[in-house]
Formats: sequence, C-alpha cells, structure tokens
Amino acid sequence: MLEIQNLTVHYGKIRALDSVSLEVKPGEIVSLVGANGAGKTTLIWTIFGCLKPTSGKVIFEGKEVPAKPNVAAKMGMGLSPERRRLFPNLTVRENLRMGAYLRKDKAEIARDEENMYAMFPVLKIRYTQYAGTLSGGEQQMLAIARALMCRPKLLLLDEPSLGLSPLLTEQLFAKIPEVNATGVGILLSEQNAFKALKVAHRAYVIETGTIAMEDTPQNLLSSDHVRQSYLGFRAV
Amino acid sequence: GNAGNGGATTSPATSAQTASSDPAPSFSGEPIKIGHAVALTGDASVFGQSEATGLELAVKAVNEAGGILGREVVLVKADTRADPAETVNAVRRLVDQEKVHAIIGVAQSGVAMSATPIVTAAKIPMISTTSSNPYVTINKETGALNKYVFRVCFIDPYQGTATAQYAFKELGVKNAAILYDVGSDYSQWLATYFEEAFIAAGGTITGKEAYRTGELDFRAPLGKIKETSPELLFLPVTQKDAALICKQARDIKIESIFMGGDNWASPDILSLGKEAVEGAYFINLASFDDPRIKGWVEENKSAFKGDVVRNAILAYDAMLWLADSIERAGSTDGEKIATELENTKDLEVLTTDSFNVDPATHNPLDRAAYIMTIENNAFKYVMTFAPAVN
Amino acid sequence: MGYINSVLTLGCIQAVSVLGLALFTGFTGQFSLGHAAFIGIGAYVSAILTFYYHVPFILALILGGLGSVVVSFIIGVPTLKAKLRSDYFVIAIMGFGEAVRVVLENLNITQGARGLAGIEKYSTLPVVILVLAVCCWLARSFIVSRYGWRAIAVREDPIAAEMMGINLFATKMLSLAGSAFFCGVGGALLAHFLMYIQPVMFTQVQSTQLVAAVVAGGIGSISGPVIMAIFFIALPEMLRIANMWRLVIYGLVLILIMVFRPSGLMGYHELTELGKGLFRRLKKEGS
Amino acid sequence: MLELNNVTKTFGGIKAVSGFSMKAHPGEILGLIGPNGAGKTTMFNLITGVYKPDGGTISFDGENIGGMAPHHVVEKGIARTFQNIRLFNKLTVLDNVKIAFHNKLHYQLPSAVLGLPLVGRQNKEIIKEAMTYLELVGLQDHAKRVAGSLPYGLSRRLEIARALALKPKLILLDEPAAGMNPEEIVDLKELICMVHREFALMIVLIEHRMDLIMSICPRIVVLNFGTKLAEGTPEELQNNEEVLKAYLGEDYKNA
Amino acid sequence: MLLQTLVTGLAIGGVYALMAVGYSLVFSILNFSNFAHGVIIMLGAYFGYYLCSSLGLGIGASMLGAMIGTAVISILNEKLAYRPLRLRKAVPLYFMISAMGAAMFLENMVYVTVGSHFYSYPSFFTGSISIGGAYVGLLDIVALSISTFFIILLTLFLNKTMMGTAIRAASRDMLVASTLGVNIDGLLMVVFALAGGFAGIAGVFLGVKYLVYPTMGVITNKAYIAAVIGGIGSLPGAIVGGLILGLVESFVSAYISTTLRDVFSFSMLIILLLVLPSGLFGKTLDEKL
Ligand SMILES: Nc1ncnc2c1ncn2[C@@H]1O[C@H](COP(=O)(O)OP(=O)(O)OP(=O)(O)O)[C@@H](O)[C@H]1O
Ligand SMILES: Nc1ncnc2c1ncn2[C@@H]1O[C@H](COP(=O)(O)OP(=O)(O)OP(=O)(O)O)[C@@H](O)[C@H]1O
Ligand SMILES: [Mg+2]
Ligand SMILES: [Mg+2]
Repeated sequence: MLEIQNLTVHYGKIRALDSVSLEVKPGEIVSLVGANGAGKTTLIWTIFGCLKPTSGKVIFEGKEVPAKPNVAAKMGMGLSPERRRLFPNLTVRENLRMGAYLRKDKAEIARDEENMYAMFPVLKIRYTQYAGTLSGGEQQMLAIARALMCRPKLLLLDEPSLGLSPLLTEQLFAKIPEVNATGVGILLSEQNAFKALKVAHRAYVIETGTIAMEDTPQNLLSSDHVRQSYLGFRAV
Repeated sequence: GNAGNGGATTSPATSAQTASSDPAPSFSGEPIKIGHAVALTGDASVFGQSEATGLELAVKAVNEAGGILGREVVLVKADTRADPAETVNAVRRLVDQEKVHAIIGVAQSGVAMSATPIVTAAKIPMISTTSSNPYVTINKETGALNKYVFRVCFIDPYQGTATAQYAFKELGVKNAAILYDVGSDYSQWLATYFEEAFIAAGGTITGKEAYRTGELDFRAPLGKIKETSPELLFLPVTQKDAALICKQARDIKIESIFMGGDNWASPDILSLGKEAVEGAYFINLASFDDPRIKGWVEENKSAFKGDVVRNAILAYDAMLWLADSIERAGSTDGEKIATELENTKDLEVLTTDSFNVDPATHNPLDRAAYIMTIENNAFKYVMTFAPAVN
Repeated sequence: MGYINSVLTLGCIQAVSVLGLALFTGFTGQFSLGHAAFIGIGAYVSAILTFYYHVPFILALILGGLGSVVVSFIIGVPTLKAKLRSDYFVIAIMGFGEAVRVVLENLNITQGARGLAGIEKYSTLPVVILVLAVCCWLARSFIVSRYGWRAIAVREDPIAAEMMGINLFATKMLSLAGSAFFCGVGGALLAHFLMYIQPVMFTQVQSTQLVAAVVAGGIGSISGPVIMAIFFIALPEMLRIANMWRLVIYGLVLILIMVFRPSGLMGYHELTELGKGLFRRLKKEGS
Repeated sequence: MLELNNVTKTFGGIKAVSGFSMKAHPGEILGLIGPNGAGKTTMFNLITGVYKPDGGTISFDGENIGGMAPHHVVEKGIARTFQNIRLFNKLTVLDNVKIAFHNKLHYQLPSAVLGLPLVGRQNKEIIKEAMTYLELVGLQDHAKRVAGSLPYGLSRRLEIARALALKPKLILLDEPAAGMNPEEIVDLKELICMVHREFALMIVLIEHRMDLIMSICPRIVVLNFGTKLAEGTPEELQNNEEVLKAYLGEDYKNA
Repeated sequence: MLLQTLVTGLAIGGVYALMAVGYSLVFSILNFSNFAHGVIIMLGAYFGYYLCSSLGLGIGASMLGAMIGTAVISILNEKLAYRPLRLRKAVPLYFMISAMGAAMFLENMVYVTVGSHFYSYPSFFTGSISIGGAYVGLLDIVALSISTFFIILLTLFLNKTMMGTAIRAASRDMLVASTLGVNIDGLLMVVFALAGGFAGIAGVFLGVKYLVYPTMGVITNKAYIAAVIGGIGSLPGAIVGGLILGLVESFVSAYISTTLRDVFSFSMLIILLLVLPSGLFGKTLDEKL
C-alpha cells in the first residue's frame, strides 16, 4: 500500500536520507529501528509530504504523494508525530475532533471519541483541559488518539511509547495489533526496539540515512549486529 | 462684495496668457534654477500639490515673457513630506546637488526652520510661501534677521490680531472660545495671538481647549466649550479638523459662530463641512472672488484639473517677486538677490499692485487680510480688514 | 558634496539609534514600537543643555543618552516586571511613546509644538562617524560578554534561560536601558545636526523605521542593522527621481527583503560564532 | 539535602500533588516513578520555582526554596532538564553550554561594555571548559552544529551537559532516556554514574524506562495521584503488588 | 454632561471595537500584529465612498461592496506579503515588518493614484436621539449594533464550527494541522477575507462618521490598544476593550484634560496590564514544562 522508491532528503547541505526504498504491504506492521539521528523521523515526515525530497518518490495506493500534508491526509494517512505536537490551546476534546477533521460522519466520530476515552480513560477525565497542560504521558496518549481519530488506512507512529508508563506501554503494544487487525497498515518508528520488533511483521534497520537491513523480526532479534547496536547486549 | 482694488487691472497672469500665442522666446546662457521644496506626499500635500501648480504657472509666465536676465527659468521639485528631517535632505539636495539659485516653498514653519541654517550657510535666498511663524525670518534668541529667508504671507500675530479684532469690532462678539491643536506650532501660535488680541480688544475668552494632531472626535472638548456658551468659536486648525469640529459642534447643538485662520482656505472645507460650516468666517491671504485673480484661478483649474488653494497663489507671487529681484540684481549671486528681495517696493504681483517688503523683518508689508465667509457652500469675500496695531 | 554628506550624516545618526534597537530587538528578542520616544528624550535633553545652559556638546551627548536611560526605567520596570507577553509589551511601549510626545508638547522648556530652534550645530560627519564607531564597539563588547549571552538566551527561550539562573527582568531591563542610551545619543546627534527639533519628529513612524532597519539588517547582527539604517535613509534619497513613487517603492522594498531574505541582510550571522568567531567576522566585514 | 514536606499543588480543582513528603540525601541517586499524570514533573516544577506550592515546604540545604524565583533556585545549586526538551535551538551546541557559565565569570558590566581584554580572556577559558562538558556527553564533534538540528536523542544529552555546566549540587533529570534505544540507554547509564561519581552530585531522576532506573537507583519513590504510593529498593518495588498494579504491569513480576 | 460623555465614549469605543476585531482575528491565527490592518480600513473607506458618491449606491450596498473590496485586498496582502514568510516558517517579527511594508506601499499608492484630498460621505443616519439631554447619534447606534451583531456571529463561527477550531489549531502548529487534512492556504484565505471584511465595515463607518483620507488608518493604533485591553485574540475582549478605551478617553477629555488624554489612557493600560497581564479576556496559557 505504501511504496518508497530511492528517497533522498537533505536539510540544507546535510543529507539525512540517502536513496531509501521501503514498502508497507496492506495489513502489515512495519517497524523502523535505528540509532538517534539515523533518519527515522525524517523519513516519516517525508512520507507525509511535510518535507520535500531531493529525489525519489512516495507512492501510496498506486498514487504519488505530493509534498502537501493535507493531500496525504486525504489519501488516507494518519500521523502521530515525534514530540507529540498537540494543539496546546485546544482542549483534549477539540484535539480529538481535529483528528477527525476530514470526516463527515458525526455519529461515527462520536463513537470513535468514546473508543479513545475507553482506551485512555484519563483523557475522558481531562477532556475540557487544555492539551498544553497535560502531563507528558497524557499528551502522548492524546497524540496517538488524535491520529487514530483520522481512521487512516495507513498509520505512521513516531515513537508512540515516548513518556508512557511501563503499564501503558504494554497496553499500547497490545493495541497496535488490534488496530492492525481492522486492516490498517502501520509504520512504526520506536526506540523501544524489543517491543517494536516483537509486534512487527517486518522491520527495517536504518543507519545514517540508509537502509542497512530488512528482515523478519525473528531474524533481526537474533542478529548479533542488531543485538549489540540496538538491544543493549554488548559484546564482552 | 468685491475685492478692494475693484477694477480689472491686467495681471501678469493674463499677460502671460496673451504671450502664449507668440512664438517661443529664445534664451541665452545657462538656465536659472529655482528649487521648490514642497510637501508632495503626506497630509500636507493637499497644499503642496496645489502650490506646485501655482509655481509651474508662474515659471511658465516668466519664461514666456522672456525669462530672467534672458535666461530660461527651470523648476526643480523636492519632496519635504512636511517633515523637518526630510526637509534637510530635500533642501541640501536642491542646494548642493541641483545647484539652484533660489528656493521657494517650505510651506510649514517647522520645515522652514530646519531649512534656514542650510540656505544661510549656502547663501541661497529662500522664500517661504505660508510659514507664518514670526521666528522663521528672525532668530528668536538673538533677534537677528535671517538674511536669506523671506516670506510672502502675513505672520501669525497679524493674523491672530486681525481675526480677533474683526470678531470683536465687526461681528460684535463679546465672548469667544478657542479650540486648537497642541501638536501644531501654527495652531498654537494663532490661538495665543487671538487670545491676546481678543482680550486686549475688550472681549472675554470663555474657554480654551486643545486636542492633539490626528484626533477625529472632538465631542469631549466641544462638550466643555458648550457649557461656557461662547458667541464665537475660534478654530485655528487645518481644514480637515475644522470641518469635523464644526460638524460635531452642530451635532451637540453648539450655536456659536465659527471662525478660522488661513488654513481654512481649501475647497475641502466646503465639501467636508457642508451645512455645518455655513456662516463661518475665516481670514485668507487672498480672495478667490477678487477679480484680479479670478481668471488666474480658472486658468489654473483648467490646466491642472484640481482645486486651487491659497498656496498656489502665494507661490505665484513669490516667483514674480523673485524674478523681479534677480532681474534687478543683474546676476544670480545669492547675496545680491537677497539684497534686492529685501528692497522690493511697489512690485506688481498677482494679488496686489504694490507689493512691499519690510527690510527689518523680511515680511511683506500691508499684506491684506481678506475676511471670508461661507455662504451657500461657497467662499464669499466679506471685506479686507486692517487690524489696528498698537 | 554637502548633500551626500548630509544624507550620510543622517544615515549614521539613524544607525546609532538602530544599534540601540538591535540590542533590544535583535539580541534580546523584544519588539518595540516606542523607541522614537527615547530618541526624542535624548534630543531634547541634550539640546536644552547646550541651548539654555551651554553645556559642552560631549557632555550633553552623554547626558542625553542617560536621560533616555532614566526614562526607560519608567516604562521598563512595570511592564518588564509584569512579564507582559511580547505583543502586549509592543502596544504598551507604543502608547508610552505617544505619552512622551504629549509631555514634550506640553512643557515650557521644550517650547511645545513650536519646536526648539537655534540649536548649535555640532554633528558633522566626522563627529557622527566617530560616535557611531564608538557605539558599535560598545554594543559589540556588550554582546560578546556574559551580559550579551544572557540577552541571547532570553531571546531564544526565556523559560530555559530562567532555569539557567538568568534573571529575566534584569536582563531585559538592561537591554532596554542600553537601547535607550543609544537612541538617546542618536537623538542628541540629531538635534545638533538639524539644529531644530519638534515633538512631531519623534512619532511611531520613526519607531517603525528603526524596527525595519533592525529586522531587515538581521536579527542577532550588529553590522546588518547599521548598514540597513544607512541604506534606509539613503533609499528614499536615491529614489527622489521617482518622486511621488518613492515611498511606494520603499514599502515594496521592505516586503521584498522580508520575502527573499527573511532573516535579514546578516540574519544570525554573527550569532553562530558568538564569542571569538564574532570578532573574526567583524574584522572581515570591516576590511 | 532536599526535603519536601507535605507539599501540595492544585490546578483548578485537579490535585496534581497532595501532601507529598520526601527526602533526598547528598550524593544519592533517587528515582522518581509513577503513572502518567502522577505529578512527577509538577514536583520538579515546584522545586525549581516554576510553580509556587499551595501548601507545604520545600527546603534545600536547610533553606526554604518553595516559591523562590527560578533563577534564585539555580543559584542555590539546583539544575534540571525538561521533559519536553528546551534547548536554545538557533544557537550552536557549544553556545548552549557556554551560556550556563554566565554567572561564573568575574568581570562586571563596565569592563564588559568597554570590551576590555580581560573579558575576552575569561570568555576563552570558559569555552574551553564548555568543551569538556560536551566531551563528557559525547557531543564534542557536534559543537558547531545548530542545536535545533540535533536528533532527539542527542538533544537530550546536550540538555544534560548544559545542566551539568551550571555546576549544581542537585540535578533533576526528567525522563532523560526518552527517545533512546536500549543500547543508548546503556551509554546514558554510564554517563549518569560517571557524573555522579566525578561531581559528587545529588541526582533525582524521573524515568519510565525501567532498564535505566532499576539499575542505577538504590532507592526509588513511587508517586500516584500526587501522593506517595511506595518507596524502596528496586527489588522491593518489583514485588510490591500495588506498584505492579498501578505502574509496572503484571509482566514485571517475572523480570 | 456626564451622560453626554458616556454616550460619546460608547460611540467612539464602538468604532475602536470594530477595528480591533479584524486585527485580533489575524493575530489569533498568525500570532503577529498585522499593521497593514489600518491601511485596509482606509481602503474600505475609499471603496465605500466611491460606491456611494460616484455610483450613487445606498449605504448598505456600498458597505457590501467595500467589504468585498477589502476582503480581496486583504487576501492579496496575505498571498503576496505573508505567505512566502509562512512557507519559510518565519517568526512573527518578520511578518510585522512585512505588514509595515504593505501598509506603506498601499498608503502611498493611494497618495499617488487618488491624491491627498479629504472626502466626506453623503449624509447617512444623520439624526440624533435625545436621551435625558444627551444626544445619541443615529449613526453610532447603527454602527454599534451592526458591529456587535457581526462580532457575535464571528465568535460563534470560531468556537462552534470545525473550521473555527481548525483556525485556532493552525495558529499553534500549521504543519500538524495540515497533516490532519486542513488546507492551510484555504483556511488563511477565509481568515483574511473575514478580517478584510471587518476592515471594510470599519472603514465605511469611520468614513461616514468622520472623513476619508489616506492617513486615516493611523487611528487603528487605538484599536490595537483596545485589543490589548480586552486581551488580543479575544473577540469579546475586542468589544469590551474598545468600549472601555472610548469611555476612558471621553471621561479624561471631559473632566481632566484633552491634551493629556493619551497619557492617561496609556497609564490606565499599564496599570491594567500590571493587574491582568493578558488583558481582560486574554487567556494566559502557561507553557507546561
Ligand atoms: N531541521 C534540521 N536541520 C538540519 N538537520 C536536521 C534537522 N532535523 C534533523 N536533522 C538531521 O537529520 C538526521 C536525521 O534526523 P532524524 O530526526 O530523522 O533522526 P531519528 O532517526 O528520528 O533520530 P531519533 O531517534 O533521535 O529521533 C540527523 O543527523 C539530524 O541531525
Ligand atoms: N497547568 C496545569 N493545569 C491543569 N492541570 C495541570 C497543569 N499542569 C499539570 N496538570 C495536571 O497535573 C497532573 C500531573 O502532571 P505532571 O506533569 O506532574 O505528571 P507526570 O507525573 O510528570 O506525568 P508524565 O509521566 O506523564 O510526565 C496531570 O494530570 C496534569 O494534567
Ligand atoms: Mg526521531
Ligand atoms: Mg512528566
């Protein structure tokens, strides 16, 4: 459903991504693993049309995605961005409603809103609070919920577990396959590499802007390189 | 009513008109350059733009009559925006870059004052059209005369006195109020002189209120004035402010007679003030009803498709004065021109047959104060008033 | 000669004031639409001193600057202490500028709107260039010192700055006072150049032009705003031929600068080399 | 010593912290954990003077610092990092650290404004010192980069370097490991242990990454709904049913 | 006199409020003070003037025409002077400078093309009602009611519709708003059209009440102050702020001094901000750390 061909992205003169190709097939969960500064966030922003690539293409369901985020959203992508990026001056509820900006089905939206509250009960308690005053973890929940409110065909999650308590992280990673089961493709960039690999169908390892490996999670989890560089098992 | 001098003398303007049918005169030598420092933009540009038309006509007339000293007269304009700092650059440019031989314009007193040091240092004579502050031509501290600075208009004390005395003596008004603009030197001076003269004449000032430049709503100070029920309200302010004040005063039922200074002499006041300014009086430097200049005004109107304000007429006078003086000086030497400007006697200009200059002050002598009124939404000449000076 | 000289002199005088605003806006990140008031105070204080009391020009120049500093506390202490949001501060200081003008119009010693004429001429081009050079040195030294670091930190992130032990109020107030000083000196120079001052010369339009020069010259740069100050004075003069159209063009130029060089002429340039690098850069620009 | 006594903070009806007491001793690394919204960050904000406590006292080295202006708190020797990173984004990495020394320089305003040579000399020394802090966190090669262009993980390190450069007695770290992978967390662990040793620092650490907190904090305080839920060693907490239920999740029992 | 002063103050305040709304609106999304707002008000006054005096249209039609005219100018202003900055993610300061450039450009365009003459509208709503000795202008009543009506409408739009929510969201994070499907260009067109439309109404009322001339936009400074009193970005604040400023001005003028009026209203502004640092209705959203 998502196909990326030879994507190269620059920040000024600095090359952040170098000819990256990658694919998310329908109904798949794909994880991105990589060190700080490898280029995961850059890749995700570029997929969504927020950054203009120097060369290469992003193709979603057979159509090229232009460098216009609102068009990408219309095509059926949803994003939970790194650093949350909520609208601090809107209430929790309004943030959720903004997630459903493109949807017209009022009743469905209301139902989804209830679903989000069920998933993150604390949001329900705080629904009239300004998003800017939520705690870090609460904000992260809201960012994920807002992305889900889009009802996307493809969900891009950039570090969704950031700042969540261990308990909630468990719940989140339990939720991801559930969402996926409804037919939503998921591209997941996550530092908690164990969990990210466990939940994925396939994974890519990004190193300084290029794809270093592509494999099944089982294989990656047993690769020495991955274990040493990303899972914290140091060679003795 | 008619202009004091009655009969239709041939004004230079009309002679220029007849001359235009002649073949163009041939000039010899370098042209004589006259600088025109004028507000072409900004709020004061209403006057500046019209002043430019008057000066252009004057230069045309002078050239058609053979130029000065047989040389062509050319005009160089520089925008002052009526801003003192801007004026320094404009006048410097005229003096140093354009090498003009004399300067006309600098219509506002503040603007003229910032130009004074420059022309004095460069020995370039400057005739101001409408700066009526006495200290434009005289150094306030030392009392010394600014040798190169002249003006064609009357000064504020004269104007203030004339309006006050006219109001007291001719209109029979015994008490008056003043509303003026503290942000404007012109308005401050005029208010002061009016007040002094009116009290000296035996009247009472019931209220003196002020506002700041840029004000649009005058109901508050007017409300205070209304409480004192003056017979006359003196408004030494711009035509725009005057029109608004009159309107708003009538709105809150102030029944006083309105009276203003020469700044009222723009057709704007008629179109803006409408009924509210009916019956108001003001003093002017020229009367448009004056048969001497009626033809000229028409000519100007048809040539430039705009309303004529007094600055155009004064600029025209200034140019004729300057031309005559250069002719008599026999050269473009600034010092000599200044001396001749100072010694001008009984010169025929657009507004009068005998234009005289006071050598001690560089002010014109016996400049007539035309009392005007507004009737049927038009200016109407009432009389020429000469105040008694003690 | 005299004309070019006069335009340059005015340009350099403006540059001194712009330098002040560069400290406040460019380096401390506080926007202001009232700095013309400080120019006015400097102009009147110094002119009154030389005119009525025959104080030597140098002293009058410095006292003019200090006069503005004193006044800057009147507006600075309440507003900066209250941690006003920047937009509120802008409007407050704009109102303050107007209020100062009202006072100037109503005092006897300033001779009100009639203006103060007959001020001695001291601001010749060499004098003005000298003062500008000294001011540039002072401003540069300030910026590369720890006081400048504090200002820059406040501009970048006031909250983080506070968490690094920076006193927000003291830092902003110091910048405001410093900028008022430069504006005051600029005003003193102006008074002794024009030889005539009037309250209407110190309006919000003048403040606007200061801001325009700072931003067009580049936030976080000293050289940029100085160059732009002179350019913006010279521009209307260069466009005199265009006459009526010159202010239309001036406005257009302002937009174009923002559109095509949004961080100004030298935006952040000296900033990235804060400290030693800045010095090297200034040297390079100088040559 | 940092001592919180019965501290309370409410936001329009929400009790973010209520009647919380805690002690941290010199040279200690104290862990602070708890569910999202438990009030951990609020606690840091109270200590550093961002918020005024509604009740209770906060004292540091015997002095009451509750409600003191943030820049005064810093002067007492407390530095912090932020949960949502706050760097001077447009400045270079080096400048970010350098600014921390603003109070450590010895010249005064007059010499600064006149640009006397001693100013330059002192500044130069400071730059050298700032570099050592960058080396400490492994950012020496990025010194000239603009801080805003750093990826998330490196930004966190820069924040730590900047806080250390203030030479505090107590440093408050708010989720320093967020955005790091397990391998990077190992590095961070070493970094924290090292600065703790070298600078004899007192550290209070908020973290949700148990691999970090369980391995370096001898003592951990658990916060829930603004009050203390438990306190103890990592082992104790991993077997505390309430903590498991509210925070760690049942999975942790086996770990 | 007390009553008259009150009425005068309310009438002036109504005009300030009307001008403050458009300014507040743009501020609320782009977070910068749109200093071109005053000039657009001035253009509105000119459009209205030409429509009713040259084409002889009625006041209603003229106002509608002026609103359309200023809306178009306002949109163009955004497209040419602000959009490029927006795309580069410039800080508000740059927008302000660009706005100043736009203001200078437009104002001097008027000088060059139309000239510096003053114009006055044909008389509309000239009557006045006497209430206990105070004269209330019919025009003022009409202006105040029309502006209140529109402002209420606008407030409902911003707070109750999805588009309004999107406007507020985009004011903090345009990029993320667009990832949710918001068309930022389209949204800003709506915002600037609305702000322009309000400028048009304000211009026509100013023109009818006072005069039409190129520098009339300067009075908008008062509107900025009114907006701050009410809390920038808050529309009810704009109304209340305008009325308060108008009242303070007219009372100071009437009972203390006309010339020192600005000193008093300024001092009042400072004192108010000391007590309420974000104005009467402004929200302080302290950033959470
Ligand atoms: N605005 C920017 N300007 C310049 N360089 C940038 C910018 N943003 C990111 N970079 C650089 O691009 C590279 C990739 O960064 P990116 O944020 O995509 O990494 P990441 O894999 O998401 O890292 P992390 O796990 O820390 O979030 C890094 O080297 C980073 O420094
Ligand atoms: N300014 C505020 N207004 C209203 N509520 C607030 C404000 N600040 C914090 N809160 C609430 O107080 C509670 C505590 O927040 P705090 O940030 O301290 O949580 P935390 O323990 O740091 O959580 P996390 O682990 O998610 O960062 C939260 O529920 C939050 O919504
Ligand atoms: Mg990332
Ligand atoms: Mg937190």
